[in-house]
Amino acid sequence: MSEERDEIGSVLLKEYVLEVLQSGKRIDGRDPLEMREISVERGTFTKSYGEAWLSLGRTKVLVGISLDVGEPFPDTPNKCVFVSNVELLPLASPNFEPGPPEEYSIELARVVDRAFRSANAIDFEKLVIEPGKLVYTIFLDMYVLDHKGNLADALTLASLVALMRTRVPRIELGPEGNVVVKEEFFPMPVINKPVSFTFVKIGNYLLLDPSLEEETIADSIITLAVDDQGRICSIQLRKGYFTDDEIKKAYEIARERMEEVRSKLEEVI
Amino acid sequence: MSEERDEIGSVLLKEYVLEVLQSGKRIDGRDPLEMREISVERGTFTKSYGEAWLSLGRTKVLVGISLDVGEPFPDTPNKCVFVSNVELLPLASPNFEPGPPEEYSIELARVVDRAFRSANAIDFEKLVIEPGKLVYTIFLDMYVLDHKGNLADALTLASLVALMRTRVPRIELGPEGNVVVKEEFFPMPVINKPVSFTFVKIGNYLLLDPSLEEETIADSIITLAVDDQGRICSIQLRKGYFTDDEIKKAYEIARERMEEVRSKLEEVI
Amino acid sequence: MSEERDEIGSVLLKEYVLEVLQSGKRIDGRDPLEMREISVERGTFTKSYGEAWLSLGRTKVLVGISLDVGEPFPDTPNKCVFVSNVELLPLASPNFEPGPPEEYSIELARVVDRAFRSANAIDFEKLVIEPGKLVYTIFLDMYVLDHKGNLADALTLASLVALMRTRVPRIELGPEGNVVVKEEFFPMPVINKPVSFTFVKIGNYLLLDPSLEEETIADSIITLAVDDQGRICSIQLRKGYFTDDEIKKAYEIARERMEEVRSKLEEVI
Amino acid sequence: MPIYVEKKPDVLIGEDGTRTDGRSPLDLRPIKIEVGILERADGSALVEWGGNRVLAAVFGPREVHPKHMLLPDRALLRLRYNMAPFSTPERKRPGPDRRSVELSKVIRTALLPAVFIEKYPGSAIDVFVEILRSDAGTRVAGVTAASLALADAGIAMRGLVAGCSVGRVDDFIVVDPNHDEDMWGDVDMPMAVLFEDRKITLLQADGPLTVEQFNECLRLGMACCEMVYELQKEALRRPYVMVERRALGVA
Amino acid sequence: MPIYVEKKPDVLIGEDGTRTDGRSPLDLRPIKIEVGILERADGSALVEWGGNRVLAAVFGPREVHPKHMLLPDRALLRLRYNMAPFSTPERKRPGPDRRSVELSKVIRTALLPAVFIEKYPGSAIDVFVEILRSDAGTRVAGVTAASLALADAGIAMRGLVAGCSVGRVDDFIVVDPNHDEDMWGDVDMPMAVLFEDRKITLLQADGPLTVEQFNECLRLGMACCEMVYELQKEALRRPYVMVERRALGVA
Amino acid sequence: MPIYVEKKPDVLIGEDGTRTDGRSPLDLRPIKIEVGILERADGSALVEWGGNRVLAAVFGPREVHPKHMLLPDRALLRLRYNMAPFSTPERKRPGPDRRSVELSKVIRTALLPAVFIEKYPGSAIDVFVEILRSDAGTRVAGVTAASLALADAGIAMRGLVAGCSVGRVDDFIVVDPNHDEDMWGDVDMPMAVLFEDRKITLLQADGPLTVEQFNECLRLGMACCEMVYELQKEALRRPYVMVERRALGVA
Repeated sequence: MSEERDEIGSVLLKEYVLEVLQSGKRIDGRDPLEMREISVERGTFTKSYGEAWLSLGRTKVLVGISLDVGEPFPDTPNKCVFVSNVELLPLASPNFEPGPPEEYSIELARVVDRAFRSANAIDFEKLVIEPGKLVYTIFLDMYVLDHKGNLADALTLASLVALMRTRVPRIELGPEGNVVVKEEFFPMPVINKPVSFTFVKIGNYLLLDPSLEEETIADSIITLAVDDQGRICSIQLRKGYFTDDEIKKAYEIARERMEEVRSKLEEVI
Repeated sequence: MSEERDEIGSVLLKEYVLEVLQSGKRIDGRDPLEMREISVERGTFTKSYGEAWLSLGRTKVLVGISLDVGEPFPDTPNKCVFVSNVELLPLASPNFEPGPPEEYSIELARVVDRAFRSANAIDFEKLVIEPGKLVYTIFLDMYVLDHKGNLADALTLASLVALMRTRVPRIELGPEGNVVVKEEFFPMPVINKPVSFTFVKIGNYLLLDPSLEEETIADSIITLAVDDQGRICSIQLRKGYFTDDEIKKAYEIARERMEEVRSKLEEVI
Repeated sequence: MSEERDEIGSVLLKEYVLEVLQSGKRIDGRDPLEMREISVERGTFTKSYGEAWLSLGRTKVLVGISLDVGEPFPDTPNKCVFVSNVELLPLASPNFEPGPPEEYSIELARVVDRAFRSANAIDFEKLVIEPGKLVYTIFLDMYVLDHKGNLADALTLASLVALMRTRVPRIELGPEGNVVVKEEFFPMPVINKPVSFTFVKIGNYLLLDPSLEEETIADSIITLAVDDQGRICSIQLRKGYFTDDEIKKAYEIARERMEEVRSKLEEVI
Repeated sequence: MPIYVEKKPDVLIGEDGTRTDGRSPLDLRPIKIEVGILERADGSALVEWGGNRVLAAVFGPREVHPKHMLLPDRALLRLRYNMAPFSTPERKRPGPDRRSVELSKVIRTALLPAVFIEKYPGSAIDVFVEILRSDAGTRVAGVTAASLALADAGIAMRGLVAGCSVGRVDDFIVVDPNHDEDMWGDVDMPMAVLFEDRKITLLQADGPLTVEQFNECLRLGMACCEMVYELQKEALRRPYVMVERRALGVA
Repeated sequence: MPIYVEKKPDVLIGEDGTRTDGRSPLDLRPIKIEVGILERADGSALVEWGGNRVLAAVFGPREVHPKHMLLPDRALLRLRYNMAPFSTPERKRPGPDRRSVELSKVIRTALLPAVFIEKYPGSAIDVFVEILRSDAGTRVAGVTAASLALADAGIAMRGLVAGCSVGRVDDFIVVDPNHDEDMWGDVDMPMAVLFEDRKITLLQADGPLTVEQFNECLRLGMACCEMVYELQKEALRRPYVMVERRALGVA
Repeated sequence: MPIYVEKKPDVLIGEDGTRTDGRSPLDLRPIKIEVGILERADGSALVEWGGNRVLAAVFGPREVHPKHMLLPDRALLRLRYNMAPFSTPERKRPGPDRRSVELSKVIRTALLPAVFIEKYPGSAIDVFVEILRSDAGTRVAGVTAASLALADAGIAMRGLVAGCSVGRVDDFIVVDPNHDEDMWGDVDMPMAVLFEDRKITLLQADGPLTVEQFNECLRLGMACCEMVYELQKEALRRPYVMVERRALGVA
């Protein structure tokens, strides 16, 4: 199944959610625009170059960074290669099955990827060893461990933390074209910090950071990412429809909340 | 489904086709050895190196040529590489499904490919940049858009037109083994022009250029290609059986009709 | 189906096998620790570099060796590359289906592979052309032709024969880094000869070299390989469980029988 | 080894707003639409838009295979976006890549609010979008074509869905970005709108936009989609429609 | 990196018609046939023909999986042609390639007119053709072996299907081309014939033949297939048959 | 191109038995176990063991898909062992390779004698073992975690299955080999034991062992598994357990 939308007897659930919303609260007690708690494990790690185990409410994700070197793409000889991948682990939900990535995980990967690229979050030119010949490859592998809703935001947040924690081994091109790996490390050049905000529309209510139940019965879903300067850097309308006014309102909310989220992440790095 | 043979309630159809054939005509009014109209779009194109959108009756196909360079095969250092591929687009028939190429499309691709190779239609040695090191790769991608019967002949014809329209960018091997793409073009060296003829046998009738209905109920199917000199250059018995006399007769007919078809194509290029 | 275990109405069969075992014999008349006849075709072959068509009772397997050259793995610059593969041909059993290798064939391939690696059966360092740059690749392709039980032992035996029959073309690295294939051959450097023994447990009986019927109803299966010096060089507990005493007993039996099997193979090479 | 390497033009947009293909910021490229050109499909449309050539076709409502995908209370709308190997100068390997999987989802999502899927319970509606030539904007050309193919197939719809991109090149907001602008410009923001309701059903963006720029993009995108919608309606009435490059009436 | 590169011999055929393996144009290579060598399969045959070694086996009539492939009025005849990785000097990657998909189809087509599929409605007949050593002519050896395996399995047949290739090397028409002739010769024309009816059920060709050459190929091919057919009949009567190189009786 | 190349340490084990990580031959690495950490799964356990971090989770008993795999008289126990791309210094490509297919089978085999599958006829029990960091011994950590996840899911079991490896480095038998010893040592012999019955359900070995060495390995392996089993029991009683490196009590 590509999405979680049909997993719960959804008609009754929707009625219940709407009824509770009339009182101004959500079924888990949150206000419509309240996000769930974000927490990040402070663990040490020896295998990956950077890692973050993050909880958004009860959603759990783990992001790990791997590094490699190789040729740049011919049309961007001055940029490193950046590859994003999402695995919806079958242990994260009874609806996820083992196998090659499907539509849902590909969309998530591309939404996160676009947020970082569009915000120019990483200084790709700093990760060039020899222009046109040898550059770093950054693999951003995103693992969903426990799916309790709003994977897009959880994965974007965890990716940002993992990237900011990454130490890159210094590499030089040797005299015979060989690759020399130094024993020094430098921090991943993260120069902009996009934050992602997902909204759902249920009836006439606009809710931020949907829980699994809310996602399941949502009429419409949209994910926005905003950069350091409060500019919108990526949008993905993921289900249903929005009017232009609804989208402008979502953007406004994202701008209001971004500092709060960003400073929460700075704490844990 | 690999072929169209079972798509129509075929017993009744076959009876009807045979009944009409007794009057000397086919159900679409053609004589047994009459081909359908061939027409080729005269469009300009900017993305592919050569292209042909061809109709054979109401069958529509689109062939596009792509070019690339690479190493030749070790046992043919003096020849370019030539790759043929058929896509039975799912929009061309309710029986075609998306997915990797199956038996039917692979057979079609290999039948077309063999006609061009066996006729030495392209001067492969003219497409060598540095023997044993760098040669052109020609990709012949054949798209079936609307399947109304006799794809083999439609694809062979369209491929010939697309190849004859192809302009090849001149490429040299630079001093450091690098590839230098010049701003000049030369025409694809087409030195023989194979034409393909498909026959079906229904009862005792031998029919040229089968329609979809005829193909569906045919007892036997054979495709022959003949070259510029009237030599047979490829054969594929594709269904059922033929006696040796039937095959000789089919070859004779193909030789009689080839000039007519070839001159029709010359017009449109 | 990954294994043959469910193929025969197994409850009745098991009762029958146990009943016969009470008399000290197996259903095919063998003693519990008696192996079936081993025979190897003495054929000549022109295409493969080494080959063995072996029967173990009525189980038939065919092993062929192919050779190639390439780069060594970076962490073993002084060793050739050795690749093992098992194909459970669909003609060998109604339960084998065409397709990519599945769990059962992968386990078999890895069990055979481990026996040869762990015994250091081949002098991998003799198959290095230029350390870190160019080494031989040995492909051990194991074909199951007729599955009548105990594929693991049949494949290990046939692989040993095929390797001992292999003639390796001498190859040098030319002055410009090119590969020069000489017209000389040298024998594959087989320096240790592991032999594999598979035991099954049915009720309280420990049986050597199980037939298909015995394998089907076995409670437990284990495969041990012993090297020239009688050392255990690989173990794979493949089904059920064993006590430590049962495993020690199996090892003892394997040590007792290894010379007999090894000398039988020496005859046929 | 590919022989075609993309190169960035020296000037993407002139100081007076002149674009690499000579258009001004609010000019759309020429668009030609032909409906019903295929026989075997239940509905079809060919859209040529700048250097894009997009063929869409619909089969359905028809039986669902495999059965376990059947939805008892509505139609299963499936959509495949696929690029021809010869649609780009460097040959594209056949078969779905991650981009085409995402675009298939995005285009399906854009069409879904327009289709009365509840009128066809238990059936499949299959939409195929084939990119025969690609020149920036294939997804919005695809939505536009697919929506017409659905109408041509007689599928009950709330309205047509029309698509268009807007973008930012330096400080200019431009409509219907061309290949160079898509490749080297700052932002591409594809949109699709369900008319008459003016519901936005496709919206993506890939680069930084201030609040003011974003609002301007939204406004121009809506206007462009409306122009495309007018063409769609015309195309359903005649054998085919064709318009030369035209300026947006809202600038 | 492969270590085996094919090399063209200096002379493919002498002025007197002597071939690279010493045969004259109308000599077949030695053929050995063994029927019923496998136990688990319902029918089997091993054909050794020149340097080819081909094992064919049949399962069926048996249940059809997956169910949706079942044909209610006849048997589903399936066939897989597969080359062993060690069947060629350069290792062949396991798994079907385009050539083997085509040959599976061509061999199945060659057998189909021989089998009374209407006697086994709703069932599957699965034929597996394994090329254990390959030396030009594997498809016709495969047809020959598969046809015997079907007979060994007791499948009702109109007759046996026997295969053989003919070819052209320079101006010589040769029967049963060897590896060099197949690789470097001008034309290979594999055939198979359903006996007693003399119906051609497999016919392919891959190079230019004039009318006269083509007619001669057809005539010689038919004669070769008949010789192979005689061997097949003998093989079904005895444990196995073996013939040394023999000249065609029709020259 | 990978940037991480394994290098063999100069000394794998000192003359006094000191290992590369400072342990003596009979010391286990630190182990930390947490049970029930996931919400969506029916049962779960996280095992951190030396530099390994292994997450196991169980779904079931639940419906079997696809239906044809259903076993009418017992549960279908399925297990997937999977390594995260970031679990190793050189990125591991996602998806099953041959090693992980084998380990999935070996771990499933190790658990099977422990589970009362006959109590859940016609259902599926799915076990997922995810290697989040890998540092030698992932399969035995995986068995250990999976067995706890089964218990946490409330699946009826005959006992817990505890795993541990033993190995040989030069002439030393060492317990719980670390990465260097696994990579460059002489023998790795992973084991798992079903307690209380002391039945060996996983046993592999990959290098030469004399009779005496083998017997010693078996004895030490059994003792290690018992220590791990004690930790497992403790972990089921509390939120989580953690032990520092500890020496085997049997030396």
